[in-house]
Amino acid sequence: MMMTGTLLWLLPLFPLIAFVLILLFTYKKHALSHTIAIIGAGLAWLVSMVVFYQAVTHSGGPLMTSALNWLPTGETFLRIGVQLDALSAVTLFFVAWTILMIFIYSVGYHNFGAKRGVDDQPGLPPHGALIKDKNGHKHHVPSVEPMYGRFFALISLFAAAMYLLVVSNNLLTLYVGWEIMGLCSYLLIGFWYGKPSARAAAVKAFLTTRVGDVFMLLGLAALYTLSGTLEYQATLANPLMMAQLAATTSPVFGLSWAGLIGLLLFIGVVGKSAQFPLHIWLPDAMEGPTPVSAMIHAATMVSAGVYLAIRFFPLVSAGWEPGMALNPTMTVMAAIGAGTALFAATIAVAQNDIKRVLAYSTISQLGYMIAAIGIGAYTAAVFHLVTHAFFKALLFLGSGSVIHGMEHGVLHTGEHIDPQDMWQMGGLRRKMPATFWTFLAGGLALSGFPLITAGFWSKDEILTGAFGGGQLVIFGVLALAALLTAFYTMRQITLTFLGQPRTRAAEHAHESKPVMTIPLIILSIFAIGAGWAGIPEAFPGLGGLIPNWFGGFVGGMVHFEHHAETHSLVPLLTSLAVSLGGLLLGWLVYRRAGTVDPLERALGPVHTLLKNKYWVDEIYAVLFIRPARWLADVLVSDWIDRRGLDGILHGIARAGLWLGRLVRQGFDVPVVNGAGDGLANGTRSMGALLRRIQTGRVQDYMLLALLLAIVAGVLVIVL
Amino acid sequence: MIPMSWYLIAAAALFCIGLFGVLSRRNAVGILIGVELMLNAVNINLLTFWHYQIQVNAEPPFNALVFTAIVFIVAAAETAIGLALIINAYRQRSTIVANDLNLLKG
Amino acid sequence: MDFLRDPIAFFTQWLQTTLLGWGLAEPAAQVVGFAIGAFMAATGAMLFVTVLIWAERKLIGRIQDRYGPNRVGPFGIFQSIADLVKIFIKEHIDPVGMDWLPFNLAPVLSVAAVLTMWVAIPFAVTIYGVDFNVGLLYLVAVGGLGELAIIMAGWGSNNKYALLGAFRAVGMFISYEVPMVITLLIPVMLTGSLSMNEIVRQQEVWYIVVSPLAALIFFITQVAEVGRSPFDLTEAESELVSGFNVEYSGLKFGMFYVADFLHAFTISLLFSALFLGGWRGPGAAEIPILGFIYFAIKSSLVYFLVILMRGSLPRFRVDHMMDFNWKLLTPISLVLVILTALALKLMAGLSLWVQIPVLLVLNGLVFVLAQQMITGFFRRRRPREVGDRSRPVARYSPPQSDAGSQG
Amino acid sequence: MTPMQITFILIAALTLVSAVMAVTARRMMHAALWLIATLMGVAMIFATLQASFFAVVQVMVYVGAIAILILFAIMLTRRSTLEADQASLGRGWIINALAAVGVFAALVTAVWAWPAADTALTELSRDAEQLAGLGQIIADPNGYAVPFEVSSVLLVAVLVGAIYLAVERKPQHGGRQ
Repeated sequence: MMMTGTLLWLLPLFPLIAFVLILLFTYKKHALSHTIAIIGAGLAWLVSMVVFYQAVTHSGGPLMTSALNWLPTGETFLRIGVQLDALSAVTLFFVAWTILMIFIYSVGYHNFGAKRGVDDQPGLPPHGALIKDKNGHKHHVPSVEPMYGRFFALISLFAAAMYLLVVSNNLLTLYVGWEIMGLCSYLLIGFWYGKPSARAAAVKAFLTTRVGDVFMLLGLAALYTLSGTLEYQATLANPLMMAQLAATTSPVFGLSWAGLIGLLLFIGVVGKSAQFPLHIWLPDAMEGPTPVSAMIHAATMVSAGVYLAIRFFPLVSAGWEPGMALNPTMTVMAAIGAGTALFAATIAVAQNDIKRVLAYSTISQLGYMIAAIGIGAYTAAVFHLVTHAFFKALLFLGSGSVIHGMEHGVLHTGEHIDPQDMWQMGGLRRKMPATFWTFLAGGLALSGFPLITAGFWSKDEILTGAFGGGQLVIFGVLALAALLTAFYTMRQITLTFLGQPRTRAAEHAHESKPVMTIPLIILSIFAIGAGWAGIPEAFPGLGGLIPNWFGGFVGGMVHFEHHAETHSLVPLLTSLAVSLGGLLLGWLVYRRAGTVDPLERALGPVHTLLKNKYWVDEIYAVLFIRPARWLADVLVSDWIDRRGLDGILHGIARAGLWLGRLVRQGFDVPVVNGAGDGLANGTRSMGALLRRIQTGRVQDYMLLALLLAIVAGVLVIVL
Repeated sequence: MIPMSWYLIAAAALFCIGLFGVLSRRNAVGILIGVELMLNAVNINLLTFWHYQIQVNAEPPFNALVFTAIVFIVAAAETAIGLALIINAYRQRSTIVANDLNLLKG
Repeated sequence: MDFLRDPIAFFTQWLQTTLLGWGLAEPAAQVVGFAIGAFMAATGAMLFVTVLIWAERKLIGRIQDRYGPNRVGPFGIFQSIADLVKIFIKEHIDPVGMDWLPFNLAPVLSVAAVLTMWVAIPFAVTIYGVDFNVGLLYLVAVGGLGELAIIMAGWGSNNKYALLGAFRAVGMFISYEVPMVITLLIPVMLTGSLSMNEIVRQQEVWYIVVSPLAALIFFITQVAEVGRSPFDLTEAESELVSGFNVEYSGLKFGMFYVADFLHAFTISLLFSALFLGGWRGPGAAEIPILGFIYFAIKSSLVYFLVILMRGSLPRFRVDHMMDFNWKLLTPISLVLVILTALALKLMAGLSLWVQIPVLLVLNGLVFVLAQQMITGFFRRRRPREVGDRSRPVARYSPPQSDAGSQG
Repeated sequence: MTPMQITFILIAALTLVSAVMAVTARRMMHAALWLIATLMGVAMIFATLQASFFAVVQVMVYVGAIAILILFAIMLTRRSTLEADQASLGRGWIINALAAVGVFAALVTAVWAWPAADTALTELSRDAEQLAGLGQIIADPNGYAVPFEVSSVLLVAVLVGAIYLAVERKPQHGGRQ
């Protein structure tokens, strides 16, 4: 266990060292940069696996925790530390795998080894380079990313922050990792800072998550004030403390302190995991390179939000038992989660950009997890977090591979089309078989294809939890969202891979290099297989064939076992119906789609609404941004400042001028000047007096100091 | 055997001699020498109390030893910087008489 | 029998009983015993120097294809005695403007600094002055007093060459103390004690085998501490006449001379105690006199090496000497200490036969790396120093413009 | 008067007399040599306190390094020291002496006022110094690791600073020597 402690401490250090090394020394050397980054990620992966193995072989309770005093705060210390328990072990497992895969994939995605394009500039996506093959033909081919080393440095920092967040044993270090991730997301979304849209997206992501973070900090402060510590063991995993917090009432809305703190932390989660009011940054975050999207959506950032939500589950559920009515905070979480799940799924149906669809699907799936936490289905939420991370990373990397292939085609043919638009693709399954099959695996997992995919098991568990807990509204909303999920996933697969190529670029796309496809294959194995670790015992037919290891492992984290005794057939049938139905529907609708979306005619104005994402951005612009601008520009600057204040000031100034002249003649010159001069002269003579002790001699100063010390000493003794 | 007060008084005397040197020496190096004497007096006190503590508590107090070590470190640092300053001042002004180095005179 | 096995202990025992028999209190008897012991050791050491001087002159003579001293006595063995007599009867000259106190204190201090080092050296299992628990630190501290003597001599002589020699000497000694103390940490780490007796007692395997690189660095720094060739630039005749002792004559000069030779032998003692197992050898633990003999043989071999170096190596240039220390020895010794500490910590529970090869490999690795680096370093630097035909004077001038050396 | 007490008085007398000489000696060189004598005396006082480690370190650091540095500085600035030799003490030295004596009187009163000051210091066991314990507590995060690291940083800063200050700069173009 000593060994584990050391390993845990070291875990975030490997990528961090890689970051420092690349940033300071090797950023100009491509091969060296990515080697260092991958070695860092690989060591972290190795350590994670060792730690995971140890966690699996020892069950029950926090397996390992070690802490150090960090900052003195008056009487006590803020402590930093590491902890290993079932939740962090499971999180480490998928984080390590996805991060390592993304790192390896990035090498191919950024065209390592390709020629540098003539027009390429740092801060813009590479435009492609012209090469001559051996026959003398000139070809446009993808060129290497100009800021190759920088990219690896930044994602290494990103990974380090995530590891830090996962291994920490208290909310403070978690918050540190959280904020470093915020910074990294800003830097990476704005990686191509030459594009105005990327800049805007970076700022948007940073500011939106900041809104959540402020509330989260308030929650941390409240928790620290009440409990005097932020360590999990002393607060979240301490039933006494939780009961106490749940029993006392806070001054806000009549919530208990536990509920209030939970709510504040939850707002942080809403920002980080892109839930409904603050979800707007996530789709725009697609401006970054695709591995970054995968990183944000699967491995790190949004997972961190859900991870935190799962962490503080004991806080929101304090005093709650399965079967009881939800308390206010849980209600809010469930409502926002389920609402977001449906809301984002509907938007995803009408998007054309391959990555944007996935972005909305991420929001939707995160909504699932939040809803699961809200209704108390703790294990199901963790399970879905893990499976989702795998198949979402897979889908993003797959879409990156598709885009990469399309870019190749675009460069080859010279067409001016958007390589991310699904309506420009089609028939890619023949051109890119490996990408197709892995993408299919990920897509089926996302839509919850029964029995063989991981997504089915985790989603089914959430639905079972909702149904079993009696939350029928939530259950209905989630089921509808699942139907839409299957529908848009099939739409995406059909448009992209099936049918005939719609453009010449799609005809000339070709498969990515093995360095990109091998991570896809590895991830697809997890996308299929990760679900088998958590098949519920009560599942008809299959239950019990494979022991429900996951439920037992993670379920031990909470004070109650959330397991339905009997597996009702209703959620199972619903889940089968929505997933298969959605898939079938998607295939039927888009099977013969030309270049116009059939839904556009069928749904009419609703489609426009969805396509424009319910105009949330625009609403925000009207509600917050314009008023703020108006407030600043018109009200404060123009009216209040310029007209109001300036007018008053000018009036006062004129009056003052007149008065001033009067005063000057009658009062100022004779009286004030006299006094001022007197003061100045007094100061000067005083200074001349004091100047004597300012001799510039070291020893005189020392004598003075000694005298003062003696005087002080005498005073202390006498008083 | 030896009363603790002897040590304390010897240290006090050494301290005051150092103090006198610091205050009266014209030569900057002389001032440094005075400072060294004062630091040594402090060390004598620290180690005397260390001995006393062991005798009274029978448990070794490491504070005194650590403090003594830090005084050593500070003394070394102070001498190195002080002498470097003096040599620099000597280069600039060809004197190390403390009273002549009075650019800060008001 | 006892006398033959352990004459010193036997003598001490006898002295104590005799003194106690005369009615002395026990502490007083101890003090008298220590005084007599110290006196005997000092006298013995001083007389031993005459032999050392003869041996060294003879050997250097052979190296330089001469006979060496061969007039007084068989093989010239009494030459040193004759020199001694000559030095005793020579006039003491007080240079003009000298500083009386430092000038006269310096020779005494220089001999005393060396002799006090003998207190902490274990000559055999029972033959040692005092068993300090911080013996090694004591040796370093007392060894540092010699520098003081040199400064005092250089200052007190009121002579430009003497002062320059003193500057050089002290600069060199202080610099070389740094890698010396660092490498001393290696035996300390291997033993876990600062006591010289403990270090010798625990040397199951000679530390030169465990850490040859540390032994090499320690040897070099020790030679520098003595100021012997190739580090004899404190008394470079062509530049500084004779260095710090140029104004001394008669017995005062003789004391510097004695201190020099005695110090050279003392470092041999130190080296063999720290790295060659001291008095250890078959049967030495039971029969102390045997240990004493082993120790003498080992030390003499080391001393022989020192003489060989003196006879064969040319003198360093001042800047080279400093570069060699600060850019080579200090970094290597630091790296070596850190690596050794790490290795020892990681192999804490393992047997000796695992530890030693690993440490050996570590030493070799550091040595090879250092060698690679230094060859690269000098290959790059050399062209700067050598002038061509049109510009015969080297462009590079050492920063010590006062010393004005041209190698 | 036990022999130990006599020894202590001798050592203290040596220390204090050399200290007085060190602050009053006319020639700086002699002052530095007296300083060395004082430092040796302090080392002996440490030894009587059975702090043998610090006694040896005192000799090594103070005599071996600090005093030699001071000697060096005196030799390097010898022209000025010769001038300064004319009057070793400043004008107001009598006042300073009175101040020092006043402080001494205050300290002695304070010592006498403390009853525990009369405790006789007895001989400790041989392993009372516990160097290993000192080494461990210095490197212990719950002990003094931070002060220790801070002082090592201080030493590095001093190293750099001293070199920067003392290094002889090449004359700038147009500047005076």
